[in-house]
Formats: sequence, structure tokens, C-alpha cells
Amino acid sequence: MADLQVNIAGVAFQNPIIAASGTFGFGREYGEFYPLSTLGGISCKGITLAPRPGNPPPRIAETPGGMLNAVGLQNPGVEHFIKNDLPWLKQQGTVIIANIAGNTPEDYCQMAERLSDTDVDMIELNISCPNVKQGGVQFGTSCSGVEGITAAVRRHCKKPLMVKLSPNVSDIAEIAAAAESAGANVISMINTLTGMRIDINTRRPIIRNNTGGLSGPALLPVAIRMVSQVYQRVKIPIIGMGGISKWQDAVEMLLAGASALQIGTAFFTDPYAPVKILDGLQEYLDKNHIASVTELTGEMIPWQP
Amino acid sequence: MADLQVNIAGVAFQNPIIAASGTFGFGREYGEFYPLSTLGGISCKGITLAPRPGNPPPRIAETPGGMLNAVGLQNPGVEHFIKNDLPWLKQQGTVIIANIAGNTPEDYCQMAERLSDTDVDMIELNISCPNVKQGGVQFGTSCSGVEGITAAVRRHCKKPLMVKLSPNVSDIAEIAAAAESAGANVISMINTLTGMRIDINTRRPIIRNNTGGLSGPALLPVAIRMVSQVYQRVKIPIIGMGGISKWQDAVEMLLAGASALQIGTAFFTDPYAPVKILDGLQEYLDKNHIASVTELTGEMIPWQP
Amino acid sequence: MKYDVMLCKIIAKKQLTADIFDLTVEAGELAKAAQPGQFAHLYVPGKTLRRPISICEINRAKETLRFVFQIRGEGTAWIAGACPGETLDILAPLGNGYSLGNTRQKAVFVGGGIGVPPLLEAAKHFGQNATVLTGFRNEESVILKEDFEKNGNRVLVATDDGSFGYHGLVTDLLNDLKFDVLFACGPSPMLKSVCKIAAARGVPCQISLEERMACGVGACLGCACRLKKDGREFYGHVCKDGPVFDSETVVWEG
Amino acid sequence: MKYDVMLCKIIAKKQLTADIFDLTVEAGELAKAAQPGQFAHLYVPGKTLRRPISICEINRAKETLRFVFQIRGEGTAWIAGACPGETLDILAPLGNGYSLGNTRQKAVFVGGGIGVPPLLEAAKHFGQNATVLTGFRNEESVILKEDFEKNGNRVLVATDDGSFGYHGLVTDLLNDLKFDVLFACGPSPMLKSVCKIAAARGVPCQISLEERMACGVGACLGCACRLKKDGREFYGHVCKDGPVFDSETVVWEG
Ligand SMILES: Cc1cc2nc3c(=O)[nH]c(=O)nc-3n(C[C@H](O)[C@H](O)[C@H](O)COP(=O)(O)OP(=O)(O)OC[C@H]3O[C@@H](n4cnc5c(N)ncnc54)[C@H](O)[C@@H]3O)c2cc1C
Ligand SMILES: Cc1cc2nc3c(=O)[nH]c(=O)nc-3n(C[C@H](O)[C@H](O)[C@H](O)COP(=O)(O)OP(=O)(O)OC[C@H]3O[C@@H](n4cnc5c(N)ncnc54)[C@H](O)[C@@H]3O)c2cc1C
Ligand SMILES: Cc1cc2nc3c(=O)[nH]c(=O)nc-3n(C[C@H](O)[C@H](O)[C@H](O)COP(=O)(O)O)c2cc1C
Ligand SMILES: Cc1cc2nc3c(=O)[nH]c(=O)nc-3n(C[C@H](O)[C@H](O)[C@H](O)COP(=O)(O)O)c2cc1C
Ligand code: FES
Ligand code: FES
Repeated sequence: MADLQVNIAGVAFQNPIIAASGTFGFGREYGEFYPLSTLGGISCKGITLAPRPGNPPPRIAETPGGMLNAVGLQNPGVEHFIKNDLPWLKQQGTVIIANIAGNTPEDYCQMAERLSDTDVDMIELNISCPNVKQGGVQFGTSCSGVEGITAAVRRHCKKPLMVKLSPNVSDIAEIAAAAESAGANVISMINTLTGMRIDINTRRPIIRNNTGGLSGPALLPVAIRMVSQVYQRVKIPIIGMGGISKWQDAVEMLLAGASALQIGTAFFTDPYAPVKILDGLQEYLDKNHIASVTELTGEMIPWQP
Repeated sequence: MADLQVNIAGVAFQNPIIAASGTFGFGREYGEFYPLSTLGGISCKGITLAPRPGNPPPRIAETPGGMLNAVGLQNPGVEHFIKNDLPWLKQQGTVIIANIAGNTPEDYCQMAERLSDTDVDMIELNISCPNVKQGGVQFGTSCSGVEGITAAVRRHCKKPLMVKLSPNVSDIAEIAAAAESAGANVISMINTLTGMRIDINTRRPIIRNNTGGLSGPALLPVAIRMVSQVYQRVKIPIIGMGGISKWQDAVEMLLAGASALQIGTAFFTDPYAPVKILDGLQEYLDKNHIASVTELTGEMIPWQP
Repeated sequence: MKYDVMLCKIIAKKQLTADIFDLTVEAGELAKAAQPGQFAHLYVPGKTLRRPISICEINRAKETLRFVFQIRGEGTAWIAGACPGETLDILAPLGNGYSLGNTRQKAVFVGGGIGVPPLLEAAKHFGQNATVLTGFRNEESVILKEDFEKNGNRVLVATDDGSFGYHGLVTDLLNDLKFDVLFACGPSPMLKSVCKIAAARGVPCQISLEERMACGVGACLGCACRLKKDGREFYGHVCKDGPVFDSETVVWEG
Repeated sequence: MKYDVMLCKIIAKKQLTADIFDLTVEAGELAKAAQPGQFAHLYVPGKTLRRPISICEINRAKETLRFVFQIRGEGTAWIAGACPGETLDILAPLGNGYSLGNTRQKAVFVGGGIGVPPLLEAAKHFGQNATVLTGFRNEESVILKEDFEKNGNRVLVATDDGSFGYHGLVTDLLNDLKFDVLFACGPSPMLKSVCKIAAARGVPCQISLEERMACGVGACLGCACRLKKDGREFYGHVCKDGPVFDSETVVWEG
């Protein structure tokens, strides 16, 4: 049997399938379907320094092959997470990643510092949330923004630091290079692409926030392209995501350059998606006599012009 | 019966449904299904100064809810178009838009000048093709690039000038504003979003060009969002496109801010798509006692924060 | 098991009105675990999001669930096209249903349109102690009257155009009734007015809400609804905290 | 009518091998207009792109078309799941088929695997003047032998593992034959080798190509293939200029 383990920035994952932030809460709900140790890791719902109420409803709209969301980072705050969720999560036998967002660089630094003294395995810097007024994506769409915040957080963070990129940019490789040069250990990508749907009867945007973030299968080709671009540019590992719903998509994302994967929207369509993806991945590796999943990363063979 | 006519930059369209460039050739193939006068207009396959062979195959890949293409502007050149296609097209009873692309600003200017002496009704500046090495999207992703080329072509162009925008940018409203200030009469948007698919057996990108442009329903929410952003920024009319496949999508795009629409990929799924969209639009207007399709443009009611 | 995904065979299908369908599926453990007022999340091929549909009836012995739903778009149209013998991919039972409390109390159920089906299973438990008030657009859209009557419930119908039963709002029918507890499901204006009446009469009232959903289990925080507790307002979630809420906890917009 | 879209009722369905299916549909005008070697573009619900499938047999009197296809992915799997009585949304007939020329000439047809079905209708016209060479992986994957024989064609089969007929490449079978004209369809290496043999023997040869398609009618320029004419190379299009090409016009990569 092929080896599914991956090691990313010194953190050992039993397999490369990680729950994507915001789609899996703090794990309890999907823990009803299978032990959370089934997963390589969990990126927890994005947390902020103070609790946040989130955006008014509706927060969800369906789109062809995908969906929009504008949850707006509803969360109980970092202290509540550390006290009420982290201890339970750490008992589940999987890697725990804290996904953090802030209004100011200081917020990010303060949270990174606080979380450095806890049991979390990794910190994911969410500078790509399109659904909040302040912070979020504003830090993530310019090289200087990304470099500044990454460098600042780096100084306060004792855990491996992952920076999560937004696809709402002209040149994502440049942004990734900025994160790398500022000390990021891992890139995670992609967050959602900003979109809108309108109710043709009420003439109102379906989402109360007017716009929301596009996720799901529709996003896959954009994510694959961007991961491939970034893989060619940076040396640090990439955790790839965006529209993965089948094991074939997972293989594609690995070939494009990802060392591990996150899946999000796929949980909504089928809570058992990670189990099916892992089974398919295992079978694919065994059938093709590939000893370790790590042998797939970046093994796409580009066409020469 | 509600009035479907629209007038854009002085050009009268009998209805707002226009065939999108590159998906409809020079009209002959789809003319087998229905008279081309069924359509409000036709944006012809992108043409260049000299004939272009296009990219090697495969040029097409399917994606969830959409497709990638990298045709690479295969076309017989502007002179061939003027001599062999335009005369026939002008007899079809619909508005004819020439879509032009070039390697250099001079190419664009020369073509605009040449076409100004012909019967084409409008010129669409394609500065957003992601599938060619030179020209194309390189002019379309920075404000200075868009402003420069639009202003240059404006000086050589006696026809209404439409500038077609790329979605592969951080802030599309800014780009649209640059086109407007440089003298564009119309904005058309959006072109395709760059994407990639990989064949997991051969490990090769499915598209020979490695990347291709994403079109089809998957793109719709991104297109709606971008049209809405641009509508709030510029005063010139917008021709909206990107993933429209049903009359409901058409209504949504109009409400977001479009004055007319282009449909592309929908032809591939169903050659009769424009007929069905027009029927649905007519029925929607009549049922809601809306006298003219122009009354929909930009009538979305955004939620106040 | 709290909830799970199961491929459920359709064993009966009926069309109730022009656009309302009635499906019964074999649901094994899901049926055994289900409570009145809970809902199921139905997979539709090709759609990213499942469709939430309330459980209309539960048969624990036969291990079946019944759903009554209206065609509103592509998803519900696809479900309506499914035939007996085929299977549906169902995630259930989800959310918190109605807390029935003492079923010897006088209960009134108020349902509007497609809000009527979610009340059936709960009303069953009250038998003759339940009066069911249902409101519809017109005679053609009246549904489930006999089903409630089979439970021993007393049923009063109101229609907007007077073509069947009382001519007017279903909530008008509350005026002449005495009751200990209220249960309601239907369009927002109706629910709002039911809550007002309940508050005025000091009667406990439970209402079932709808919101656009993604996960259906409480993980994505997508299905927010404004709630209040101890004077503090916050966003709860229809799929996990509801879909049934105590009327006092709900904050109405506008 | 050159081509059109039609909802075609499936009137017969057979499974030929583990993954190859055989469908016959009522196709009215489309069947009447169809020529051997042309193809149809089949709509698959939820998919943006249609699936190109060659026309295997044409019955002008009954106005039916027959398709034989292999499950390769989600699209063909869906088509394989369609049942008699159901309809398929078909755009046809498309492209240029085989130019049969004088059907009293000695013709040899060479087909590899799922490249065999597109030859059936053309071979029919040659009756006893046609020798059909078909190559398969093994005995289990042999298809359409009796169908060709019913046309009066002489059929020779080769298998990769020797489990049926000749043990080896189907193209080896050409060595012992004399013929005036060649028709072929199958995987690229086979076609390449057929073209070589045709050139060496100075025999006209027509081959059917595949390429990923979008429109299917020649409008999108998606299905490019490298061609040469008068010494000049250019990109032609499989859907409009083909799928059948004179072997001399095709440029092989590598
Ligand atoms: C807890 C709950 C219980 C429900 N019970 C029933 C029931 O018993 N019978 C019944 O007929 N309907 C019920 N509904 C409403 C039903 O979910 C929608 O009518 C259905 O989702 C529409 O899907 P569609 O694809 O047909 O429509 P579309 O408009 O095409 O759907 C597009 C998207 O919007 C969502 N959506 C649209 N309308 C609603 C809505 N009213 N509520 C939530 N999401 C919506 C869909 O789920 C989908 O994600 C319930 C909704 C909720 C939240
Ligand atoms: C002119 C022509 C005639 C054909 N005739 C037959 C036939 O008679 N019988 C038969 O079994 N097959 C035939 N094929 C191949 C058939 O079109 C593919 O097997 C089918 O499109 C695969 O679709 P899928 O969804 O099952 O696979 P997927 O791999 O999921 O398809 C993904 C995308 O790739 C395209 N694609 C994948 N493989 C091919 C291919 N080989 N050629 C073209 N597009 C492809 C699909 O159309 C779709 O757009 C023909 C192809 C062409 C071009
Ligand atoms: C409902 C929802 C909530 C999300 N919340 C967060 C979040 O809090 N932090 C974050 O970094 N990403 C968030 N995301 C983005 C996802 O983590 C992921 O980047 C995106 O959904 C693309 O992956 P997918 O297509 O597999 O869902 C959210 C996505 C969804 C659908
Ligand atoms: C096969 C193909 C070829 C295209 N060629 C061109 C082109 O030559 N010039 C251009 O401006 N846009 C071209 N486009 C982009 C379309 O005009 C349109 O902007 C895009 O497809 C989005 O619309 P849709 O989703 O309705 O297809 C092409 C698109 C496709 C699918
Ligand atoms: S739908 Fe995900 S929390 Fe309710
Ligand atoms: S598929 Fe469009 S030109 Fe052939």
C-alpha cells in the first residue's frame, strides 16, 4: 500500500486531505460521520481577536458548479477557541491548523503570539477573506501588503506559518513570492473568487453582503492554474485547494504542485467526500505503483512551446 | 409585446443578444440553424493584421460547469475578413462587430483604420485574450496599458469603439475607467479567466498551450460581480457576457448593469440557446409589464450595509 | 447516530397539486432517529448544494420518511421527477424539531401553503387536542386536510380568494380559539403575526424558519438567523439551532 | 438541412462488451441526411460540452441511427445509462464522412478497438468487395464481427494477446492483401502505420481522426488538426474538414 503521509514545514500529516477553513467549523459536526482522525488535518473556522457576529443573512447562494458565501468571519474569538475548542480538537488525532484574520496587522500579530503558546500545529494567515469590510483581502491583493503582514506576523509566531492567498489578483505568483520572502513556511491557496448573484424577482443580490466568495468545482481550473504558477515560482510547499470534489481532482492538484490539499465545499455536497477521495487516491497510487503520495507533487509535465 | 431593441453608442440592435467573439466564427455555421437576423448582432472571430495559424491541439478541455479554450486567435487576417466574410455578413440583417487583436499598438491602430473604411458597425478591441504569447491580455491587465492602447486606437477609429476587458485583474472597475477616459464608447466584459486542467494519466496539461481561458456557466457569478462593479464606475454602456446560458442569466446580467449581452459557450451546449433566451426574456418582460428591455439595465437594488 | 447520509429508495409518490409532490422513502436508521419538525438535506445530481426539505411524516415501524414539497426551481423539479424504485441521497435527520411537551394540552397548529407539511407529524401526537389552521391561495392548492383529520385533528382551512373554507388570512382563525400552545410554519409575514398573537396571549409558540443552507449540520455558519437571548442579539443557525425556534428568541427584521 | 438538433428516442440498446454499448435512435431527417463516417454530437445533462460519437449505421428507411461507443468518462457513462424509450438530444449529421468512390473496387477497412464502429456503414456499401481487418486487445473486446459479415464483408480479426484470430497487430494483416483503396479508424499509432503502408503501396487511403471538440460545426476552431496541402501546412478542423481525411493531407506529430 502506498504511503499517504506528508510532512509540511516539519508537521507530519497522516494523509494529505485537510478540511478547509470555514467549511468544517471546529470539527464537531462532521465528527458525527467519521472519526476526525480520518483526515490529515483540520483548518479551523477563521478566528479573530474579538468574537465577530458575522454578516446578516442570506449568506449563501448557489451558482453553476459552485456556490457563493459571505459568512463574514462569524466566530467566538481566539480566547474562546483556545479554551473551548482546541482541547477537544487536539484529542481527535489529526493536525490542527488555526486560521486567523484581523482588522489590523497588530490583530494578526497578537493572535499569532497568543496561539504560539498553545497546542495548535500550524497557523494559517487568512489575508484573503473577501467578505469582511476591514482586513481580510485588503492585505492580500498587493505584494507590499502581503510582505508587510507576513513579516510582522513571522516575528510573533513560533509555529509554522502558512499564508493563504486570494485568487482576486492579476499575478498570484508575485504575491506568493512576497509571502515566501517575508518568511512564510507554507502557501495555502486559493481562497474564494469574488462573485455575485441577483434574484431576478426582487432585484436584490441574493447575498445580503451583495457579493460573496465563489467556491466549489467551478473554481477548480483556476485553482489548478494558480497552484501551478506558484509552484514554479516559490520553494516553500503549497497546500492546494479550490473545487476539489473527486480523487481525480486531488491527483490533478498534486501534479500541479500541491504537497497537500484542502477540501471545503465538497463537504456540503457529500459529507463523506474526504473518505472517497482518500480511497480513490490510495487506489490510484497502488495501481500505478507509486510508493508515496509525495511523488506526485509538481510532477505535471508542461508542454514546451 | 415588450420592446427588445437597444441602442448602444448610436448602433441600433434589434435585440440585446449578440454572439460572442470566437464562439460563432463568421456566422456561417450557426446560420444553418436559424437566420442570423434572429440575433441582435455578431461579434466576429478575433482577427489580426496578418493571418494566424493558431495554437497546436488540443485546444479545448471541459471543466465543471464550463470549459477551457486556447485557440490562439487562428484567423485568416483582416484583409481576408473584409473581402470574404464581411460582405456576406452584412447581408444577414444583424449588427456586425469586428473583434481585433494585435501584437503591437500599431497593429491595432492599423486594423482600426482599415476597418473604419468598411461596413462593420462597431469595433471591439480585444485586449484580453489569454491564449497568445504577444499582445492580447498583456495590454489589458494594467490601467496604463488599457489607457494607452485605447487612446491610440481611438485616434484611428471612425467606428464606435468597444473595449473588451479581462477578468484576470485585481480591480476591474479601475481598468474600465481607464478605457472610458481614453475614449472607449462601450465596454464589453468579461473575456475568459485563465485556467488549467491536467490529464492525470499522461501528466500533461490537457490544453497544449498549458493554460486556457475559462468560459461557460461556471464564470457567471464572477461576470455578474464585475459588470456590477464597472456599472457603478463608468457612464458608457456595458455589453455583458460570461456564462450566460438561460434567460434568467440574461435578466441577471442586465440588472447588474449590462445594456446588451453576448453569449458564447452556450452555443456549444445548445445551438438554439439564443432563441430560447430571447423567448424567455420576451415572456419575462411581458409578464412583468416592462415595456422595454432597456428598463432592466442596472436596476439591481443593492443591499445597504 | 445523530444524522447520516443514506441512499433511500422511493416507495411511493403522489402529485398533490399542480406543483406540490409527496414522496415516501425507505430510510432505515434515519427514520428511527427522526423527530417531528426536523428536516432532511437532499442531494440533487449536478448541484453543489443539497436541498433542505422538512420531514412531513415519520413511520418508525416501517422505517419510512415522507416529504411534501413544492417545485420552486431546478432542484425541487429534479426531485419531483424521481420515481418509485429510484433512490434519493438523503442526509437526515437534521436540526431541532418541535418540542411537543404535554400532548394533552390544547394545541393549535398554524400552517401557510408549503409550510403546512412540516406540522403533520407533530400534530399527530396531539390527536384530538390539536386544531390545525391551514391557509392557501385557493381551493386548488389545499393539501393534507385529510391527513390531519386522520390523526384526529380538527382542521380549519382559509383561502385568500375564499374558494375554500374561510375567506381571509389563516391567522384570523386564531381569534375564536382557546389554546395552551402554538406551533407554526409558513411565510414570514404569517409567522410574524402568529408570534405577535402568541405574545399578546402569553402562549408559548414554536415556529419553523427557512434560510439558504450549505452544510445543513452547523459547520459552515451559512444559514444565519437573528436570535435574542437574555436581551443579547446574535446570529444563530437555522440548521442547528432550528429550524424550529421558540418565538421569543426570534428577531424579526424591519 | 445540413445538420440540426433533434430529440431522438432510443429504440434499442445492447451492451456489447464490459464497457461498449450499442444504441439505436429514431432520428428522422437527421438519419436521412447522414453519410457513412459522419458523426453526431450528443448532449449530456449538466455538461457544458457535447460528446462526439461516430455514426455506426444508418437506416434511411426506418430513419434510425446507430451508435456504438465505449465508456471513457462521465459523459459516455451517462449515455450508456440511458434506456429505450428515453430521448437523447442529438446534433447531427456532422462533418465529412468517407468518400466511397467506386464500390466495386477492392476495399480494405482497418479498425482498431472503438475505431471499428465508424467503418460499418461505409463497408456495407462495398459488400463482398470489402475485407475488414479489426484489431482488439483480446477475445472479450471483439465487436461487430457478425455485423460486417452480414454485409457480405470478409472479416479478419487480430488480438493483442492472440486469444482470438491473428496474434499481433491488425496492420500485419495488410501484408498479404491486395486492394485498391483503404479506409481506417482507430488509435493514432495504428492510423500512422496504415498511412505509411498506403503511401508505400500507392493506394488512396482515408482515415478518421478524433480531437477534443466544442461546437462540432466548425465555428469555434477548437478541434484543430495539422494538415498539409500544396506543400503548405496549416490547422484544419476535425469537425468540419473531417473527421475523415485523405491520408496524404494529415501531418503526424513527432
Ligand atoms: C429547514 C427547511 C425546510 C424546508 N422544508 C420544505 C418542505 O418541506 N417543502 C418544501 O417544498 N420546501 C421546503 N423548504 C424550502 C426548499 O428548501 C426550497 O424550496 C428548495 O431548496 C428550492 O430549491 P430549488 O433548486 O428548487 O430552487 P432554486 O431557487 O433553484 O434553488 C437555488 C438555491 O437556493 C436555495 N433556496 C431557494 N429557496 C429556498 C428556501 N425557501 N429555503 C432555503 N433554501 C432555498 C436552494 O436550496 C438552492 O441552494 C425548506 C427549507 C428549509 C430551509
Ligand atoms: C469525430 C469523433 C468520433 C468519435 N466516435 C466515437 C465512437 O463512435 N465511439 C466511441 O466510443 N467514441 C468515439 N469518440 C470518442 C468520444 O467522443 C469520447 O470517448 C468521449 O467524448 C468521452 O467523453 P466522456 O465524458 O466519457 O470522457 P471524459 O474524459 O470525461 O470527457 C471530458 C472531455 O474530453 C472530451 N474527450 C475525451 N476523450 C475524447 C476523445 N477521444 N475524442 C474527443 N473528445 C474527447 C470529451 O468530449 C469531453 O469534452 C469520437 C470522437 C470524435 C472526435
Ligand atoms: C462557507 C465558507 C466559509 C469559509 N470561511 C473561510 C474562513 O473563515 N477562512 C478562510 O481562510 N477561508 C474560508 N473559506 C474558503 C475556503 O477555506 C476555501 O479556500 C474555498 O472554499 C475554496 O475551496 P473549496 O472549493 O474546496 O471550497 C470559506 C469557504 C466557504 C465555502
Ligand atoms: C472557443 C472560444 C474562442 C474565443 N475566441 C475569442 C476571440 O477570438 N476574441 C475574443 O475577444 N474573445 C474570444 N473568446 C471569449 C468569448 O468571446 C467570451 O468573452 C467568453 O467565452 C465568455 O463568455 P461565455 O461564457 O458566454 O462563453 C473565445 C471564447 C471561446 C470559448
Ligand atoms: S447550513 Fe451550514 S451552518 Fe447551517
Ligand atoms: S469543434 Fe468547433 S470547430 Fe470543431
